[in-house]
Amino acid sequence: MEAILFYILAAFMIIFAVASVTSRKILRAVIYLLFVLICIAGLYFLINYNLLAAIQLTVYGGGVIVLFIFSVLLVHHVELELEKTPLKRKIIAGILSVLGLGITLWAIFTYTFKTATTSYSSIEVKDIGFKLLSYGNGGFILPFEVISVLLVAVMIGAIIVAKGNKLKEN
Amino acid sequence: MDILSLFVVVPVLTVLVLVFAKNLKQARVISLIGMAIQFAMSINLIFAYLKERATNTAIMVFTKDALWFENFNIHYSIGVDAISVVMIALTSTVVLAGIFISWKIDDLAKEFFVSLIVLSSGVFGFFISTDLFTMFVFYEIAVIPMYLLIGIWGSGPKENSAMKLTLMLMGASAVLSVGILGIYFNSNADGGALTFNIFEIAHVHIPVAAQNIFFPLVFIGFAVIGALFPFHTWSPSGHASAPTAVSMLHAGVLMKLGGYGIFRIAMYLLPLGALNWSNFFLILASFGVIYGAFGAIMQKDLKYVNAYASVSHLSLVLFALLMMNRTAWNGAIIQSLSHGLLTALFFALIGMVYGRTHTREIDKLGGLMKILPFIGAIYVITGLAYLGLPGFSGFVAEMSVFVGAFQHPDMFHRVLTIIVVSSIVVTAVYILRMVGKIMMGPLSNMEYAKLPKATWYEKTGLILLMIPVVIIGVMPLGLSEMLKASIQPFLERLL
Amino acid sequence: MDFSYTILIPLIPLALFVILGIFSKKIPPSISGWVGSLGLGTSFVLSCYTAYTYFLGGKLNGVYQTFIYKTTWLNFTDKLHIDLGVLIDPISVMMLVVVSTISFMVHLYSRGYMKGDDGYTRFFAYLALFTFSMLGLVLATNLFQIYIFWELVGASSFLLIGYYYTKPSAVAAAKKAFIVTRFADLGFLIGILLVSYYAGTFDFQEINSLHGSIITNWAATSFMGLSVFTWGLILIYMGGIGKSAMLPFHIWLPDAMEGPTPVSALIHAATMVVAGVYLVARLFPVFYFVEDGFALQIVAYVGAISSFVAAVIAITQTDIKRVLAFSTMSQIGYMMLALGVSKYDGHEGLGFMASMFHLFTHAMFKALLFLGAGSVIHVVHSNYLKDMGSLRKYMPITHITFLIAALSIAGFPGFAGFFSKDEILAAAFESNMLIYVSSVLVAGLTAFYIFRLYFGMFWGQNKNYEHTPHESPWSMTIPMLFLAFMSIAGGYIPFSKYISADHIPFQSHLDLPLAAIATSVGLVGIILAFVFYKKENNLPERFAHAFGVFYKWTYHKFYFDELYLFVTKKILFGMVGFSAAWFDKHIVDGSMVGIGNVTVAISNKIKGWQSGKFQDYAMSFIGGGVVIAMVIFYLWIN
Amino acid sequence: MNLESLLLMRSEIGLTAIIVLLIIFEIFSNKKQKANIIPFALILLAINTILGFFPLNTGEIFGGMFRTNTLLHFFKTTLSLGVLILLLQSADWLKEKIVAENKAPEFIILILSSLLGTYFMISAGDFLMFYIGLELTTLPVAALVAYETYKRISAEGAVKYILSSALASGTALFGISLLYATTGTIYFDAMAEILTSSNLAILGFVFFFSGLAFKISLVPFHFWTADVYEGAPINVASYLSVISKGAAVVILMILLFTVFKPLMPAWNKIIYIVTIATMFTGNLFALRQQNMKRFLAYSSIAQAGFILLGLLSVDQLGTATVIYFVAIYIFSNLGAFGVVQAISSTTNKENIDDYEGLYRTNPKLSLIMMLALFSLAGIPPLAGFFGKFFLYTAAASKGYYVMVFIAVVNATISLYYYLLVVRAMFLRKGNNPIPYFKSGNYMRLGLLLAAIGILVIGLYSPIYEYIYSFSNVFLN
Amino acid sequence: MIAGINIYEILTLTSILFFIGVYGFFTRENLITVLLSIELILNAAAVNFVLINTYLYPDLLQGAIFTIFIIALAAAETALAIAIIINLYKLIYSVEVKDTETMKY
Repeated sequence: MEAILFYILAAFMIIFAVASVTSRKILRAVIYLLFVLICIAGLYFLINYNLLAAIQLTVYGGGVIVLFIFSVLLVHHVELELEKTPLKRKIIAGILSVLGLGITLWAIFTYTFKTATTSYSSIEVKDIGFKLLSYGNGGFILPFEVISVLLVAVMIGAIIVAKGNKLKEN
Repeated sequence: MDILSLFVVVPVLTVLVLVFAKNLKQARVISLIGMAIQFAMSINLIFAYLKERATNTAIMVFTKDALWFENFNIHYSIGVDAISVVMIALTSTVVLAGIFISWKIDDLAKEFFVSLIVLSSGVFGFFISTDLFTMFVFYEIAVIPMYLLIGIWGSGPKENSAMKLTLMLMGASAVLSVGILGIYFNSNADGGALTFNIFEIAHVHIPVAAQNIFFPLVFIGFAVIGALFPFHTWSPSGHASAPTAVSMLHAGVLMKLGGYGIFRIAMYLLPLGALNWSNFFLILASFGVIYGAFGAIMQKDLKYVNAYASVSHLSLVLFALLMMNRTAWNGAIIQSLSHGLLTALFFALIGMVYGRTHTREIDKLGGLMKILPFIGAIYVITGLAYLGLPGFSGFVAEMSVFVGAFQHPDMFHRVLTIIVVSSIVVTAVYILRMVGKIMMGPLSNMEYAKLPKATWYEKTGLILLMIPVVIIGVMPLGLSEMLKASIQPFLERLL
Repeated sequence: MDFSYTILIPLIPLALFVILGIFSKKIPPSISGWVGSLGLGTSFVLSCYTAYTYFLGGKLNGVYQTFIYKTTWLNFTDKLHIDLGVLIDPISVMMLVVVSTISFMVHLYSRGYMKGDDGYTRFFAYLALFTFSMLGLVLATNLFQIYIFWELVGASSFLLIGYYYTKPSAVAAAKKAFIVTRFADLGFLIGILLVSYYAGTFDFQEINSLHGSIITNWAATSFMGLSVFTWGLILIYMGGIGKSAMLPFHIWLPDAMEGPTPVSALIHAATMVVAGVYLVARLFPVFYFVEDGFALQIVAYVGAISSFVAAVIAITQTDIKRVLAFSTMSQIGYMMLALGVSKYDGHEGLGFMASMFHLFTHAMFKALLFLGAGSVIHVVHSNYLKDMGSLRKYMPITHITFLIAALSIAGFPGFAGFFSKDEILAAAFESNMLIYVSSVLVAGLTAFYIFRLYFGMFWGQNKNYEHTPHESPWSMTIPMLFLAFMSIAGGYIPFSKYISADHIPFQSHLDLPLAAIATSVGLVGIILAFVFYKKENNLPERFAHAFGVFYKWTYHKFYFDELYLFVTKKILFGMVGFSAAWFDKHIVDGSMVGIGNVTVAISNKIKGWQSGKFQDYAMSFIGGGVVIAMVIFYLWIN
Repeated sequence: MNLESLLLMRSEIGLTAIIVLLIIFEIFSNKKQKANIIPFALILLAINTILGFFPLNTGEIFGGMFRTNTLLHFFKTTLSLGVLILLLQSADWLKEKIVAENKAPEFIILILSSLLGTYFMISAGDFLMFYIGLELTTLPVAALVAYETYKRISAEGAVKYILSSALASGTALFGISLLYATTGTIYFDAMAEILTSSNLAILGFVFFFSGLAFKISLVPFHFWTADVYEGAPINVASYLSVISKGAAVVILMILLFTVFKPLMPAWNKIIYIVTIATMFTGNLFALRQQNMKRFLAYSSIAQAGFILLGLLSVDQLGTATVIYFVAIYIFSNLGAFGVVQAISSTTNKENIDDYEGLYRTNPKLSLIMMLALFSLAGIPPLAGFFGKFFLYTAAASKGYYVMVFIAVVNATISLYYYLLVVRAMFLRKGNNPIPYFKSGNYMRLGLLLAAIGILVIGLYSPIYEYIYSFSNVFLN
Repeated sequence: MIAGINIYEILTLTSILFFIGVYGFFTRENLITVLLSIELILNAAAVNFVLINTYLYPDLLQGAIFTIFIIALAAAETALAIAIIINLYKLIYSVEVKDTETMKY
């Protein structure tokens, strides 16, 4: 059952991913991406990591994608078609990607993973939160703090970039 | 402050003072004073050395050693033997003369003197240091100011010449650095710590394989500045474009660094490599002697003639070094001295002629002897000295080289010697052609009739250079004995 | 006895040179002339005194001793070292006398001859320098000392020939002389290297000693069929050929006449040109004993051929100084062949003695001839025979002295030349018929061309001189008179008492039949000259036509100069030198510059990589990663 | 853990405090007070830098997520000194920014937060902190590249930078995930123990390496460099070329020597290849540049190639030489960029031919430029020479003579293009040379500090000895 | 832990996702769409962490938490990127890749 679900999700994921990197209607591309992200969230649900799934949905579905849509609307007419990518580039890119994929898969499949000793049930919000705030061994409070600094910095950066320009290029 | 370090300190101080020079006159005077002190010190050094040598039998005297970079075991270690002493004397003489000759320089005079003196400090440092690393540092310090000196104050296609010269020399020194590293990392072959100190490495038996790899690197690294065929091509264009004093200093002193370095480092530290490679490089050197001479015959530009002559004479130095016996080495060093003085004289004279007539074309000049008797006379004397006339240093040097080289037991070497000897005829040809054309014969251009006579500073410069030439030429015994004593330990490495 | 004072003889001229040279601008001509002459006078007196004491008291139980005073000048190896010093033995003493005498005379003469020339002091400085070098040469104690002064002599000859340095021809001649002799000296030097390498010494005493390494084991090493020593000697002799203007290095001598005439008299007649002869004489034992004197035969033949060729050429020349130059060459050829045919000991060594004897007499009369020619040129202002004639009325002293010298060189009985030449012929007759015959012919030719000169100058019809000629001043005639005396009296010196190959005096006597032959041949020459040139007539032209091509060849000195010019200018400079320069500029330098250009070219080629499209950058990013991974895996699997 | 242990984060905390203070200042200050923010910030940073010179004991906190020791501390101090010089050099430029568009404080805040990022990056104890540090280093700078929002090239450069770096960090992340897959930990120490050489591990390493190589701009991950430098404001380009590159080099070295030690045979080859490619490409592209910023961009690529020489010898010597060279490189490049900045901010000229005859009008500037360039070229007695020579020594000590030979050949090529600039400044007279101008005191101070660094670090050997003394901390 | 699905399939999926993203990065002609493909790349990595964690090393939650940070960072990055793109748009009224090629060589 779960397996089938997984295969369906995976299939959708790949289809939509391909769609979103090939579709020439930019808004559709964004939506396809949204589907991919949702599928990923589904994947998280499958392994009972609901918190992350929720984050995925809110941050991406609620934040990033909306940001994308706004910006698209800002810089494009909705129906505008992107012009074609030259075939040559497509081919080269394709070859490169396939090559990379091939070598990655080769590396993966030639590696024998030792399966987990302890059996896994689910990841609870409680212990995530505990981990995030503990400063002892295996605690994640430092990154938690630092990333706040990062977010502030990025915010300031985004503001000064987007704040616009009083003087024009001379 | 010990007697040797002063040779580096005084130029640096001079430069520092020079920076505050208000005008041309001050710049001149300051640099003149500084270099005069330097000159006096070098003369003093000769006697001090002789006195010290009487009691002290170490290879190097006046040695001094200060730790610099501890965990590379790099030291600022200095010391002199007869060879470096005479080289220092040569340098200070040429530099002082150079200051005199470039008395009238006006464009950016301060900077000119600064670069000149920085260069000389590099040369002095090179001659006094006995630590590979320190030596290398000073070597590059001596080379790099060339670029500015030629590029800013030169003539003709100065930018390209300067670029070619700098790149070839620095490229060579880059190769050299690999060789030095090779020596360094083999300096613990007998156990013991890695070291850059030449005289400690001299006791190490570096494996033959390593020597065969690194000898050519070191040799070529130095031989490029020693104008070894086919790496000499920076020199003609460089000399032609350089201002007078720079040509003097470069041909007179800087090119000697090559022979000195080969003698001090390549031959001394890598004797087996030297023995294995000597034949190959001998052929190059001998070819260079003849080739340079013939190259000089057909040149139109006075400086080119002299440049090729230098190639020929310095190849003779390399040739003698590769002959690897005492007499030949003696000759090599005397040849370095004599060539240094004579070629400096030549460039000075060419500069004076050029400064008056504004041409260096041999065909355009003629009959200047009547107009410029002093310069003409010195020119002829220099010419005769250059082609190895007895009574001047050139003869002593060449004869020592030839006789020494001919004492080599191997037939091949003696045949090469005979080939090389034949260069003296070609030398005579191009020297006489040059002298005969520009000094003798009818006056080529009536405007030359009222050229100004030689000024006091020009005369001083010329005489300053001429005196040692004659002294060495008339009574060489003292010099050669003094050198012989210092050559001995280097000789023993090869046997 | 002590001859150490002889060191002064060369040192006095050296001092003169230094003083006159450095202060050449300060010292007025009047003084410098006197200073020079006085200095040389002292040397002259000293050397005469030396000769007197030596030849009278220099013998020890019948053998002339050799006195050596020397000091080390430069050490090469423990065996090889250059010494400077004086070596007193018969020939060096004789040469001392010759050199100082002629030099003294020339100094006196030049005071008159060079009057008013603006380089007066410089001239005397050069003369002093030359005298110093020449004296040093004859006093040399070893091969290297002789080489040193050999070079100095060459240099001072360069300066003196090029004395009129504004005259292109003079400059050219000076350069030619220097370079040609320099080339010969190359052989000399290599010879020295060879000999010294195998003998382990430069010293004449050791080289010449009959038990020395060379003479005893000359056959030790051989190269191309000849022993290395022979090669060494031949190469050394090559130096002699150069200085003494023997074939084929004679070409510089005629041009050297561009110098002032006193110079020709001093250098190119009496002293420097005989240096070659002196060199061979100095090394005579070696030449004689090594490989049964093979080298010596070469000396002989070179001498014979040169003397003959030169005599033939001399007939056709019109420039009187050139005639004299070629006559000098031919006379030196005489000396050479005399040495060449000589043996070593006792009366056998006649040739050696004869050559020295002839060297002596020839110095006197040839110098005189030149001085005479000089005083003629001085008044006529031309070197050419066609501008002269019937000068005997105007300048009697010159006429007489010239006649004496001419008779002497023609070997007229009773004159110095007669005795010395007779000895040479005798020596030749004893050893080698061919050489004898040629030298007899040369005697005739000599008489002919010298009297052609004589008649042409002093008889013939009067030319219209722009201002009437007059006798030269005393300052010039006195030396001439003295030399005239010497070129008669010189013949009566019993040379064989003093000079011989083995330093043992012997008795030499006049060989009447040979003398008669030589004299008659000489007379024939004189008479022919009388017929041809006593009066102006067209005989010479007719003969010239009769000989046609041969005449043309001789007139052009057998095209030696042209040959040399071709070899040097065209082949050496033109081809070798030029191609060397070209090769250097375009190939060697080109390649060095090429490296730089290639680098720049590459950087221009690859600039497209930076296309400006960041997706291309991304491709190289991922692609680079993938490729690296593949490479590593590849290396990993293997 | 107790509060004292937080002192190990002294400089980080200090920096954070400064940032916060600046933000507050920024918020509660009106337009004319804004000008004072520059000296204010400079003083604060200077204090923090000076504090950095006091020794700090080794240790790790937050369960090993943050670790520090003498080496890291020294390097952080060097970086903050570099940033101080950088800010001094850009002070005058910022002043007019305030006048023009009232956004100087943000510049400083962003620079400092990026510096904070480098701190966390190099003293990270696990891949998460490393990754966050990397991002914190990158993103503010991306904003700064676009800082001159009215310039097209500026915006364009920013786009290229943010997108390329996003790709790079994504790749690095993927690589980390693969490494995580093989070892099951994100902590460096733990991974160092577990990691064994396997295809997957190597692939993960390669992806991870390419992410870092992007920051160091090693060939073939370097293409963004020139464009971004050209687009960015000069001091931002300077920051990219010295601070973030230097930090990246150090953390790369640390990781190679500790975590990836097991993979050494593999990464050794990678470094070998990449080094050669980097040196040649950088030099060949630099040859024909006209714009000073592009020129320095390529030269810094080539320099990065030289730095890698030190990584070839995995020992104390290598570590010491790398740190030493990076320090020297920071000063030399700051000197060069400083002069470019000074000239460009007065006379918007950035091309090499504009510099013709500079010496005759502005001798001091041209002298400093020459010093900096010669130091980069490795001419004694300037610091660069010692740095390069010691790097050669490090490589040679493991017998990589061929590598050293290639390096010296490249050094010669690089000398050529450095001399081109010298030629323009000294040899040429120039038709209309840049007229004499007087640069502000901040700028002078900044240049002076850089020049002192260039002159002193090399000749004064104790500095190297000190660096060497603690270079073994990451080697066991 | 998904029943009947082993780690290889998971990793295959994410790798495919990753390289689709890469392909998109290479080929898209519009800056925003390029940004989209970056999202794919980052998500591929994120999924990797979680699933590797749950499959292979469930006792520690490192991967799981790492992912949270990745998402946060991705969001921040995107925001900044969009700001920059919009800034470019304001200057040249285009967000085409081909308009960002003024600086080259």
